[in-house]
Amino acid sequence: MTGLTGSDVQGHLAVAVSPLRSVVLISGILLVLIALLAVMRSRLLAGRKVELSGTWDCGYARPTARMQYTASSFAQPLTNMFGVLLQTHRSLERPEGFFPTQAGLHTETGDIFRRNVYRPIFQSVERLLLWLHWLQQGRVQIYILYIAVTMLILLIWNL
Amino acid sequence: MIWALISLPILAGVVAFFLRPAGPRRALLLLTALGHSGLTALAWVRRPAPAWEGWLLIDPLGLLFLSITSVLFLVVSIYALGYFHREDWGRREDFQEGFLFSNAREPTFTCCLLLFLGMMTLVTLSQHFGLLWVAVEATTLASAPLIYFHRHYRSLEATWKYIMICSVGIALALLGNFFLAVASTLGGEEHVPMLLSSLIGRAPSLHTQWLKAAFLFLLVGYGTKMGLAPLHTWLPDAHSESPSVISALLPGALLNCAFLAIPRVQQVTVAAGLGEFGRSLMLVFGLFSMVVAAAFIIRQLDFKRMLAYSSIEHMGILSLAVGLGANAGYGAVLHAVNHSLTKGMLFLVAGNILAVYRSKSTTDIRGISRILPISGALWVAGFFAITGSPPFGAFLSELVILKSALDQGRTVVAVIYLLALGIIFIGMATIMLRMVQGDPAGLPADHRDSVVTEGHRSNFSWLFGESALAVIPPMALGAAVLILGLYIPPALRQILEQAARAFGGV
Amino acid sequence: MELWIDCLIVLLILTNLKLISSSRLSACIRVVAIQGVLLGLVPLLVGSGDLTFRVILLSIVTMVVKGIVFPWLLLKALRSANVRREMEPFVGYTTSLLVGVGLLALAIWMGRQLPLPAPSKSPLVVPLALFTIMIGLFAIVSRRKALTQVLGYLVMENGIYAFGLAFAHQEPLLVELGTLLDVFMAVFIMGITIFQINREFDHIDTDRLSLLKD
Amino acid sequence: MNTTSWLNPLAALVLSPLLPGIINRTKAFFAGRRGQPLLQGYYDIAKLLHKGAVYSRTTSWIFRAGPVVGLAAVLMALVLLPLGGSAAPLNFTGDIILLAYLLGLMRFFTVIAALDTGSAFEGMGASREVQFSVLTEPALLLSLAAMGKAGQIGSGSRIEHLDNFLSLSGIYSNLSASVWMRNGTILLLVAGALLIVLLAESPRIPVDDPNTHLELTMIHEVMVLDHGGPDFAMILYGAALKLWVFSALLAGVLIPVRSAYWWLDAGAVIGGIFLLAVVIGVIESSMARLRLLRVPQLLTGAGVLSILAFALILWR
Repeated sequence: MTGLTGSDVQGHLAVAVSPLRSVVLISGILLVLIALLAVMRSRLLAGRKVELSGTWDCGYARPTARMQYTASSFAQPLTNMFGVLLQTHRSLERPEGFFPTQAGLHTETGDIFRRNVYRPIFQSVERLLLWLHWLQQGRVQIYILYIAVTMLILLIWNL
Repeated sequence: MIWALISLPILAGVVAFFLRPAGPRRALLLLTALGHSGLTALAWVRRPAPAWEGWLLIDPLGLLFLSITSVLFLVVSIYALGYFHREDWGRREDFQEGFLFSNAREPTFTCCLLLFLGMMTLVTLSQHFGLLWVAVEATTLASAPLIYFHRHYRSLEATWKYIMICSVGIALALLGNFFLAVASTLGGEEHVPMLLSSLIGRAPSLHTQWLKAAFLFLLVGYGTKMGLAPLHTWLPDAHSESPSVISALLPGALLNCAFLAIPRVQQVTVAAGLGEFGRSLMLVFGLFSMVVAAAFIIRQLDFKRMLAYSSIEHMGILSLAVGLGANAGYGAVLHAVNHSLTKGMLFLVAGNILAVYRSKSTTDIRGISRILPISGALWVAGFFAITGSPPFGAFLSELVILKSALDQGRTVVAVIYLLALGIIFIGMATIMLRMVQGDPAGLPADHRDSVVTEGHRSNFSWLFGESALAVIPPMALGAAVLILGLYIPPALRQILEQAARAFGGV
Repeated sequence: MELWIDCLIVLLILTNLKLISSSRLSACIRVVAIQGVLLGLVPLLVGSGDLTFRVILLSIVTMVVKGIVFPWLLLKALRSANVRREMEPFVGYTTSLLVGVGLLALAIWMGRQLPLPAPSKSPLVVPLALFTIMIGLFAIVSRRKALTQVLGYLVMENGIYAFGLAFAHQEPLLVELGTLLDVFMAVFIMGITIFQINREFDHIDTDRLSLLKD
Repeated sequence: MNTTSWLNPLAALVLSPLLPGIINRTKAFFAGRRGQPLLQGYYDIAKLLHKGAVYSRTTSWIFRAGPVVGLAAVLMALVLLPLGGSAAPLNFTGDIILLAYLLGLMRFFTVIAALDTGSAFEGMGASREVQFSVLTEPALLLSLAAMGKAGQIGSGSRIEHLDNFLSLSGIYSNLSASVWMRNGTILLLVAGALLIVLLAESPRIPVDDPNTHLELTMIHEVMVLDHGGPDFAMILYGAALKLWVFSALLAGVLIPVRSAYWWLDAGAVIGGIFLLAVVIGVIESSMARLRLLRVPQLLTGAGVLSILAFALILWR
């Protein structure tokens, strides 16, 4: 289908495949190594005392799940490094009064390509294509007019 | 052997009309379908001799389209058994507006179905342009009552439009035939029979001006029947209003038969040295059809109409491939096979969905994978097949067409081709994938429990809550398309190459 | 001989113009019947080949089918639909007459573009055929009633048939009859559909048949 | 794959825990203390291997897999590492990228192990680690590429089939005194970038203080906070190996000894590595940590150095 002869296809393939062969070999060894280390680890721990206790919380009295790092907090250093690009939307609810009851911060970083590139393109294409819908208005006469008009155009253009 | 191929369905049709009891009539339908496929298989093994002094001959192109039609008809007739059983014949309540209507009587339906098969066989076999015209017009007339199966005003309107537009279109094709006759008499002295072989033989001496006019009229005539862009207007209505049994058959068999006539004319024009003239026209029609199809698939509210527009798109791809010539011919023929099988499967699955959800609106149908697990899976597989995604056959044929477009340096054509395919992929993805996922909304309350808890159990074995007869036929078609994507058997490849050579394809 | 041919062609042109200018449906059907009969004469007078048995049989069959069978069928459909006249069509009768003349001019111009087929006896046959086709198409496009559309289709078919009979004289008989049979079937099914439309909608205005759209 | 090429990994396996010892010893010398014994690294690892382990209730198998996969990845990175002129046991076109990805794999598993514990400290350490690695990785790859290009333009390679510059062994085998003569400036830029990457990756003073006790200020230490026993031993050994890998990369550039005897070249580079450990000790005792906001600027500086080197070598 590609029209290349068998031999030079083989040639091109060889160039691409040889590094891959080594990568496969190395990942094979890697997996074997991981298995070995895991076996060693489990044999080491077999005889010993293995306990379960709370995560190290530096003595904080009541750690809750909400203190955990979420996805946005995990990426926060990077998102504010590229803050200019990403236009993170922040909504801050300052605590008011002396005994504030309610405060909140909500940040939302939208997908810049989807917002600025794809959505406009798709919407404009869609508007253009929806405009074409008048072609199918439902009346038989119009449809047969289409046939007559195409016939006329073709004849005039070609005769 | 050829006479048997044609007369079997017609005789069966006449008999079916007078056969009152349902059981034997359905058996007759199935037997005829099996007989027809058997004969076609026989034709593959040993090409039968031409009959009626060369008027009826199985050439590679004809054999290919004949086998597609007969395979599709066999699968559809098996599906029809389950469909007839499910379709209670008395007063039926329409699901969109809730008014009462009755179905056409089954004998007429089966008779027309069999006549339809007979006429389509005649189209694929005829070498004489006049006979070809008569056969194509006969398929229109045979299929008109089939569309008017559910006797209510929407299908009536679809039938009226179908008859009017197709008859007007095909009348132009008749004029094209007469122009061809004049072109042959003007050129030479003695009488030239309107046979394909003799016309090709005398092609150089045909009168170019009349031949061009003839090609135009034939292209518009058969283009209307094939659903090319400005002439496609009847297709969405006919496909969405006809019963799923017929709407599975229409694109796979009928559009292909109409498409079959164009390479025949193309053979004559290429032989007469007007190849380029014909090709550029086909190219323009092909691209315009794809763009129009893309326009109507976006935001489509009725999934059967969406499938109809996708048929227009694929017919556009076929005519684009014929327009490109060279090895795109091979892509065109392969694509015709892939498209018919995939579209047949999709419409059958659409029938299953329609029967359960009783609604055609794409917006409020949800959760098919939960209610109809197998149909849901087939629906997604069909989506990937019809949009030409890799494992399925359509990808291969569309790739060959794209490659030949780029080889010929027609980058603009290739760009429009890819844009249309991309837009249609996105359009269909948003519709079809959303229908499959989510929790089953849009299911009429009374119907929900009956399906989920197998309320009405039919005597056919149930596969995960879906009748086997409703699921195995589309599954078979889907498997065929998948196999075509991975491996093309040598016999089929040989026939494809010979058929591609028919219209200038290398 | 020339006189007869020219007057036949002129008569045909007149029937076409009469069709697009008359509003009563029964009158239109009769006009189409006359045109069918005249069409039967075309192969005898204008036909290029000699008067073989084939030509005579063909003209008789045409006259019978187009002159008698079709009008009978359409009148039956008309009576069942009890529609008297074409209400307000899209294109008024006077303007459609002007459009008719325009189409005639266009037909003649196109007729002259195409070189004259050798055996034809009079140069006006090709323009006549094209004109009738255009009138047929115009009738379909510009009228509301389903019945008029069927008449338009019939007139268009007559135009193509006229062209066929005049020039393609070697066309095997079977194909001619096949074509005639097809047209008959087409009109027959259209008649049934009109009957259904009338029963379903109790009007036969096709422009109100426009629910299926995108 | 001659026998000499297996020497490098072996030397690394044996000598790498010595490096932290040397660094601590130099810091102690500057602080006027006697400091820990040189072999403290070995003792720690041995002690930890014999201890039990305590796991947090919130952790899953990922927490236990973290150290194992990390150590395996670094061991594999060693196999790709050339020492002196001789080629690495396994070398092929494009093994720079594999080296970067193996180190990335180690970092990834350490990070997800840290996140698995669910504590705020470990999350903070993980996110900082990832932020800094985003800046150091391009610097590492670009400097290796620039070095390769610099070596390639010079003399033909001593090991024939490694002429291309996409293989680590190819790069280092091309380096020689004559290459320094011609492209000295570029190699200096590369060395500077590699030094900063070294200090960032095996967390040393300007970027992260290894023996601080304030969880909020740690980066690398806090990620391994919850590990104990054999897991912690693997982490320590992995960190030492990683320090060896980066110092071998840097020493290989700085000491292009290409004498006739292979053992002389290898010995020179190993000596260079130890010398480098001393230099790190000196840096640690003479500088304080950078403010956390200044660290990205330092790392971008390393990036700029490597881009400059790459640009110079391309447009010569």
